[in-house]
Amino acid sequence: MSDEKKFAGYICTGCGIGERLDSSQLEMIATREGKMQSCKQHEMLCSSEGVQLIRDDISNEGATHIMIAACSRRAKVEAFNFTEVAMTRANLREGVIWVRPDEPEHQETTQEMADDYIRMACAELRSMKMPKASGEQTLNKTILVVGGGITGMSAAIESAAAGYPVHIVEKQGALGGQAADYSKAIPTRSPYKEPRDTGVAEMIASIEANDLITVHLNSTVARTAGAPGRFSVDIATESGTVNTETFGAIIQATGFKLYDPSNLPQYGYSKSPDIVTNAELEKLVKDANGGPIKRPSDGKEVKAVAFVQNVGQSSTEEGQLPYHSGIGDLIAIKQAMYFKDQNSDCDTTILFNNLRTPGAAGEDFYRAGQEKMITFSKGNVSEVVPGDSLEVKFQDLILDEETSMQADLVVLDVGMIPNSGPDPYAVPMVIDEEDEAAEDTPPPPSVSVDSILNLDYRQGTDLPHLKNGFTDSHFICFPYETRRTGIYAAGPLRRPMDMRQAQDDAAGAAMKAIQAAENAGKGMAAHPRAGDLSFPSFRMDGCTQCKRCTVECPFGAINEDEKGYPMFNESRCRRCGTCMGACPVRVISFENYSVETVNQQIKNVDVPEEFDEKPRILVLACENDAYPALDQAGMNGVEINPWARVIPVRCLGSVSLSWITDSLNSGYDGIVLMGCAKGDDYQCHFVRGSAMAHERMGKVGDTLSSLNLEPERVVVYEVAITDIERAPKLINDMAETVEKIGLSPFKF
Amino acid sequence: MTEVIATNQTILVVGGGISGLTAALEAAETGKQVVLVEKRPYVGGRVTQLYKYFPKLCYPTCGLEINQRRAKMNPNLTILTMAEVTDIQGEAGNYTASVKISPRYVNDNCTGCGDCAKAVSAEFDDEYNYGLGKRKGAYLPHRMAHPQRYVIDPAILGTEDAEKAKTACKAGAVDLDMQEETVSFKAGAVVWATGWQPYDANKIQPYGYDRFQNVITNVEFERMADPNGPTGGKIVRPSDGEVAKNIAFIQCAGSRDKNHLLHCSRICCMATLKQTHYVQEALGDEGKSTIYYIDIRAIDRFEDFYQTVRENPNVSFIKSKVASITQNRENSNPVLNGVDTEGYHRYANEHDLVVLAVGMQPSVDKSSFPVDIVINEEGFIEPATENGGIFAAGCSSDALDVNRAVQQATGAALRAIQVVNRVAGTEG
Amino acid sequence: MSDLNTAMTERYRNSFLMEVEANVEEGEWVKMCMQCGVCAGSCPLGNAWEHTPQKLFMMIRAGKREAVLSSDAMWMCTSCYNCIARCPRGLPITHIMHGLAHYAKRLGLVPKNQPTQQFSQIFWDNLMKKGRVNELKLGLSMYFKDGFGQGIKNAMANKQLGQNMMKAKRMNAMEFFGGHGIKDTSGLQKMIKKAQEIEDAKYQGNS
Amino acid sequence: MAKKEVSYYPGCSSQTGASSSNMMRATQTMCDELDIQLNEIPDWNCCGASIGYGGGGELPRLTLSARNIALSEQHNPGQEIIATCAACWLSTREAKERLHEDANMFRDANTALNEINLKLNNQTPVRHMVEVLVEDIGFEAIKAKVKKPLEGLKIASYVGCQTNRPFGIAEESFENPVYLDHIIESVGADSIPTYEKKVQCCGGALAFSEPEKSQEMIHGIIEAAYDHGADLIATPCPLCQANVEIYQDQINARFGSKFNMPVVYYSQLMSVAFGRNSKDSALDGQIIRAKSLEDIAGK
Repeated sequence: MSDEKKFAGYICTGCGIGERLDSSQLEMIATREGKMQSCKQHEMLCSSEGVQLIRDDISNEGATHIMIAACSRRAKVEAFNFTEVAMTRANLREGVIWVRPDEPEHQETTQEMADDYIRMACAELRSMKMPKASGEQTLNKTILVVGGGITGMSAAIESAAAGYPVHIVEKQGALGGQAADYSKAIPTRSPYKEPRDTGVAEMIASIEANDLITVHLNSTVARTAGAPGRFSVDIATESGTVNTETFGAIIQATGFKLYDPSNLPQYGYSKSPDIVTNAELEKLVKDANGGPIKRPSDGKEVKAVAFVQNVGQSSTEEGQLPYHSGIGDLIAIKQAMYFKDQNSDCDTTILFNNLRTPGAAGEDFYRAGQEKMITFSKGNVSEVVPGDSLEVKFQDLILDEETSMQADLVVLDVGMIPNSGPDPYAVPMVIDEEDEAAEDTPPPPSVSVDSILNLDYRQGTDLPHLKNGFTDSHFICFPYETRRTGIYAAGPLRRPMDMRQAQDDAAGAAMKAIQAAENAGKGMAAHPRAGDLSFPSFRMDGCTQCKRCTVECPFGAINEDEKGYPMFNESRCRRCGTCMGACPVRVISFENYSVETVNQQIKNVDVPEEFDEKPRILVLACENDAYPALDQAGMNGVEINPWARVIPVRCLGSVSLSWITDSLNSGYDGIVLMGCAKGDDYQCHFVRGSAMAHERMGKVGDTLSSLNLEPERVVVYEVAITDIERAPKLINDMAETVEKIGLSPFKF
Repeated sequence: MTEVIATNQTILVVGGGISGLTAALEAAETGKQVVLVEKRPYVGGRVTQLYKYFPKLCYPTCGLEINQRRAKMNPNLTILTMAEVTDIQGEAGNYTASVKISPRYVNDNCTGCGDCAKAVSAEFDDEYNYGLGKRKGAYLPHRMAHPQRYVIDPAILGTEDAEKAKTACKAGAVDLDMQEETVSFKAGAVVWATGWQPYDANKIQPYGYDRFQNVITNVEFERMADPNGPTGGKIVRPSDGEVAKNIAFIQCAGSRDKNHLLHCSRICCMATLKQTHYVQEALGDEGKSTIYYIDIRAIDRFEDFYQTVRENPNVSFIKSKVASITQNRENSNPVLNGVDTEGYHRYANEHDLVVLAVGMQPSVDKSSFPVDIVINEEGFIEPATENGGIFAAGCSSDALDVNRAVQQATGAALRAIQVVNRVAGTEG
Repeated sequence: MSDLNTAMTERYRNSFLMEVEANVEEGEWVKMCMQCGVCAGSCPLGNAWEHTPQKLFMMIRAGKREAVLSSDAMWMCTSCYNCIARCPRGLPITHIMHGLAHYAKRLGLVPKNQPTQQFSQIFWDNLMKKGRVNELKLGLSMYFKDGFGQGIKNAMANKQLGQNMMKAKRMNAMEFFGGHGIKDTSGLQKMIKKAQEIEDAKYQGNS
Repeated sequence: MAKKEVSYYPGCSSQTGASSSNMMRATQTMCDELDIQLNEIPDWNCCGASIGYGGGGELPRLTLSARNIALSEQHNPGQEIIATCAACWLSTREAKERLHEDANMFRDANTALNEINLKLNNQTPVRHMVEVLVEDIGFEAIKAKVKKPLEGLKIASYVGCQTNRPFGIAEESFENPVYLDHIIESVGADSIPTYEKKVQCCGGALAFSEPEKSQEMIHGIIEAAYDHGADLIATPCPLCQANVEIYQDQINARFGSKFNMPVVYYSQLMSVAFGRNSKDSALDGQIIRAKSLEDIAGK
């Protein structure tokens, strides 16, 4: 596309816009003030002929920048989908006529609202560039899988099945992970009645037979550098040799460890060899190899076994797990069946509290266990007394009595602990203004665990933890959301799960990894701005190496070069603009979203002189939640004060303080910022964006007092997409505040 | 006439709920051609009818907005609404699907302006609100419905409402002569994501859902708790509109029961624990929740959510499958009869409102299923190789919560991609 | 408190459960109970007995042999079938209750003078005599089960009732002498004797 | 309506001079009107009822019913066995099904039957009289027969246990079966749809052994009927009828109530509505007289 810009405006007069607004005035504003070289009106711009009208101008008139004044940018997206040009949309329907009463006395202010939205859209358009891929990107289809257990093997097999080459890096000398030691597995196919083969052998065989899969045993990841599409990974073997491979994306499947019950003396784990964990029992059964299962202490055949469930799990006690493995009861049923199938006279008792056998498979398997005469008792175990015959003391909750039973062997259901690396954010990152040197040393890891990925990232060596060490996504709707683009966790590392779930999860992670590699190849953003081609660049001469951007990026996308300048790593970037909001010297920008594109909108709003008594309220609304809420308010006909001028932002984290100061300086009377929920249960789609914004706006107070303006002129809110009544109210409240404290003195 | 461009490298996704939508988007964002077939007039399925998600208590429409934006902007994705797959022929890598599209009586000129709805007067039970509210005969199913196109209820055809709607529409979008049509097209792989339906509470006779007004279901309770819902977020008794303060939740209403659903529906425990938050939110310490359960099955990592609810003094737990509900003739209060099985304590507890935690019934009907497929006795599609290029996603495969359903659907998308990539490989 | 009749080592063992499976009508279902308690809440006699069905099933699994067999809970069953209709696991609870009661009776562990046990025995003997139940004799023998004196008292207490029934021709004094019966009484008795033998043989085999 | 022949199993309490001989009479009248011919099973024996369990074991009890079915198959071939007594119907149908499911049990029962040269094929349906009314004849046909609609009568339909569970009538709900309400409405009376004791057990099995327990239940059943303003209670079950009717004096003594609630059979309602007199309708068999019905029958 030639660099010559051609601006074309279009005004839709449908949906009542024509009736409610003076469209010829809008057209005049677009051409005169908005500098649109052409501006056309259409009574139904989204209709096929309306769209054709625009298409023709693009192909015949060479329009490169188009301004569409019609409905909300959220409406008719498919119709107004002109990927080859830069485009802005002025929201005259949801944003103006639907939120204003249709009465003569309001006509003037409603028109002014529309006029301003035209000015803003044109101004934004003029400072926009057409985003195009940077050329930095490369297509690398090879996937790295870290960990060779069930999950890792599945991820490799699934990726290869889609035609993508895979490397597996496994610390041990063989594939298979924990499952390799299991005798059998929980059934994964109906009827869910009998334990099944673990399938480990078959998986290993199919991997060895697969040309697309390369396995590195006795190996670890010594260093991971780069970004999706161009990860450069040093694979180190025990022997010390290191070879470097490049990958498109990474799947981490490093599994779990088991909780150590010796922390809980009441279960006597360390006092008797006949008190074992569920994992240890698997070995015991495997060694018995089909014969009678013997207890460790004296090799006596086990005639009675007690399964103590929920050991150190779902507990509020210090040093125990606040969560539950979720599968302990299914494992106990499976293991009780080991005994029953070997010798039906063996007594097996499962002492549980809430029996967790969910889904179709779970409930079927529970009944199958009962069929085999496994005894289930709702009981809280208080103590396991070691001895030749072990005594299990418990409260039988059904029979409502303190009682006890004898067993030759006691099996403890202990929980899973994710095997993830150190959490980069165990200690919050702060910029030490004084001591520049301090930053070169990376933050200390949360616990003294070895790094797994050894990421060469500014923000730490491994995937951030969500909770309790799990590297799960925070988002219900997006379970593979990750804060390290192109790196996906799978299996019990993410969340406790059994083998069937782990295998499905591996497939999901493989899906995302493949997608990340493909999109990196095209220079397209990953979720949630999937397909976005714009990316941040910065003006080096203006940069003060303050490192705010590198520290505040929620995705650890930005590294620093040796001089301390930011390195953006486009394909790690999620295009939220938090870096832009962080930059005190305004040198960071996207082609189609920058300090300038918003500043121009702010500047071009017509701020009436003081005696007009027409205040102006700037609303910066997150495009993901607050803006849709305002749209829906429009659909519901909820009124919004006519002084308000709403500008959608990619994320509140992208809001530059300069927008606030500039708008105050140019006479705005109030500013309302609307971002998503922050905190533990945050709903910000860019994780920290909203939180950062709130933090930064905390400092606005100083600016205001320096201008001696009232602090209540700038407010920051958490707004949810459901705040259909509340969001408008917050704006209207500001109007009342301005009414109270009077107009800004900064009008010209 | 609807045109569908598809090849044997196209992925057909059946069902546009959160699972189907996810599978479709993940595949489309990997550059695959996808056709999504949805029975309802809009995508998003049942999550659009939920007030909040556990355990974050965040809003389903928040994620829906992102997913719908993804859908609007992705050129690889074709969405057919009010459409049902009636037949699938062929094998992996080469299927031919027949899809029946019911008339919406509104074409895609619709701007979503709502003039048609303003013009008509007749009202109907609002299925989006499980009949707790009313809607017009020309309507947008819900505020965030995608596609943002109105629907004309066939019931008003031939009435003057239909003509009113037609004349009201300046976009010429109302087409009363629209006919049902059947289109057929190729697909290399199929992702089956027809989801679930709430188990019919009328069948659980001892609980008298069909006889007692103050016995409702958990899905109805979601609508009731939603401030944008039919009661404006007020938790009220259907019998007299009074605020319900003492609320009973009955777990396994239809689940884990050979008379109803054999399986455990997995989500109901967490859903109820979540709903006690609604009660707390709406009524503070005034609101009391009592949960009658067999086993509390909080979902592994979410177990801490259960712990926090347990600590709430306004929530109590009784280990008991309620035997029957009777009604206090004076005040229409439901009376729950049963035995607390921890020890032996009989109860006849009176509550203002009873919420039945009804189970998930898979929307997969073996008898009418277009192809021969392995379905287990609970009605879920088995992960069987015999199923060829057809892969279950979400609740067609098992009773799953949203998080797991989406996770599982993402994997299903890959399995579909494996098939079409093989086709691409062989066809060069 | 733990029961003395249950040897420590026998607790939560399958021994008694197996005994029940072998000797009690529908006993093989006991292990399938999931302790939801719907039977307990559905029983119209719930308020009258000490052990609910679901609790009896747990006691069986916990090996509380005597506590179960000497319980009078089973004898409270009115055979209303509520529990069967509602049990989510499809246990034929009514029949298991009858079976447990019958087994307790065979072992002579029924609580002394359990009235329903006595009545059901009287009922059975009554029908065995002539192949059909003789309501008058049934009633009288019930009144007189605790001796002549008590019998007269009971009879007087129900005198009005009796007269009413006679007046309505729904009770017939002549029944006391002979009364209804089937023709082939001996055949019936022979048949039942045979059935009993077969059943006894089965139980012998089990124990 | 074509004549319908059935193999009839009346049961002990329906015999002349027995506690539900009145039902027997009304049933006969009803069947005459509906053109149903009752062919009694020759030399039928007692079903053992549910209470038999204390004395007889499982097989002996099943064998009792097996004999009746075998006799029916021998003497009334091709005819469905129809019972009017809940206990008789339940025991017989249960026996049929148990012997159908359990091959060994079936073999053993036949071994016992062999002692008296009987053989059980177990191919005969065992049905309750109301199934015939509801499924074969239908409410419309019943309506059509009504000569004296029971107008103005408010009748509580008391179904009880064993007619209802475990088998139920015409796949109706166990908790709220409505066939009896429909019958009541078919004969022109008003039913009480919200009568909550409809399927409450009357404790019949304990009436003799533990009267205080059963009478407490009966008290609830009658009280609820009064609360709903019922003139009568109607039931399909002889045990229910007897229990709920005959102990009202004792209950009044025990609970200080003033109950005097007539309890009648559906068959009595029908024969009155069909225009038959009090005697044919066995109203003289009431211990608490059903005056309102007598008046209509007398007209």
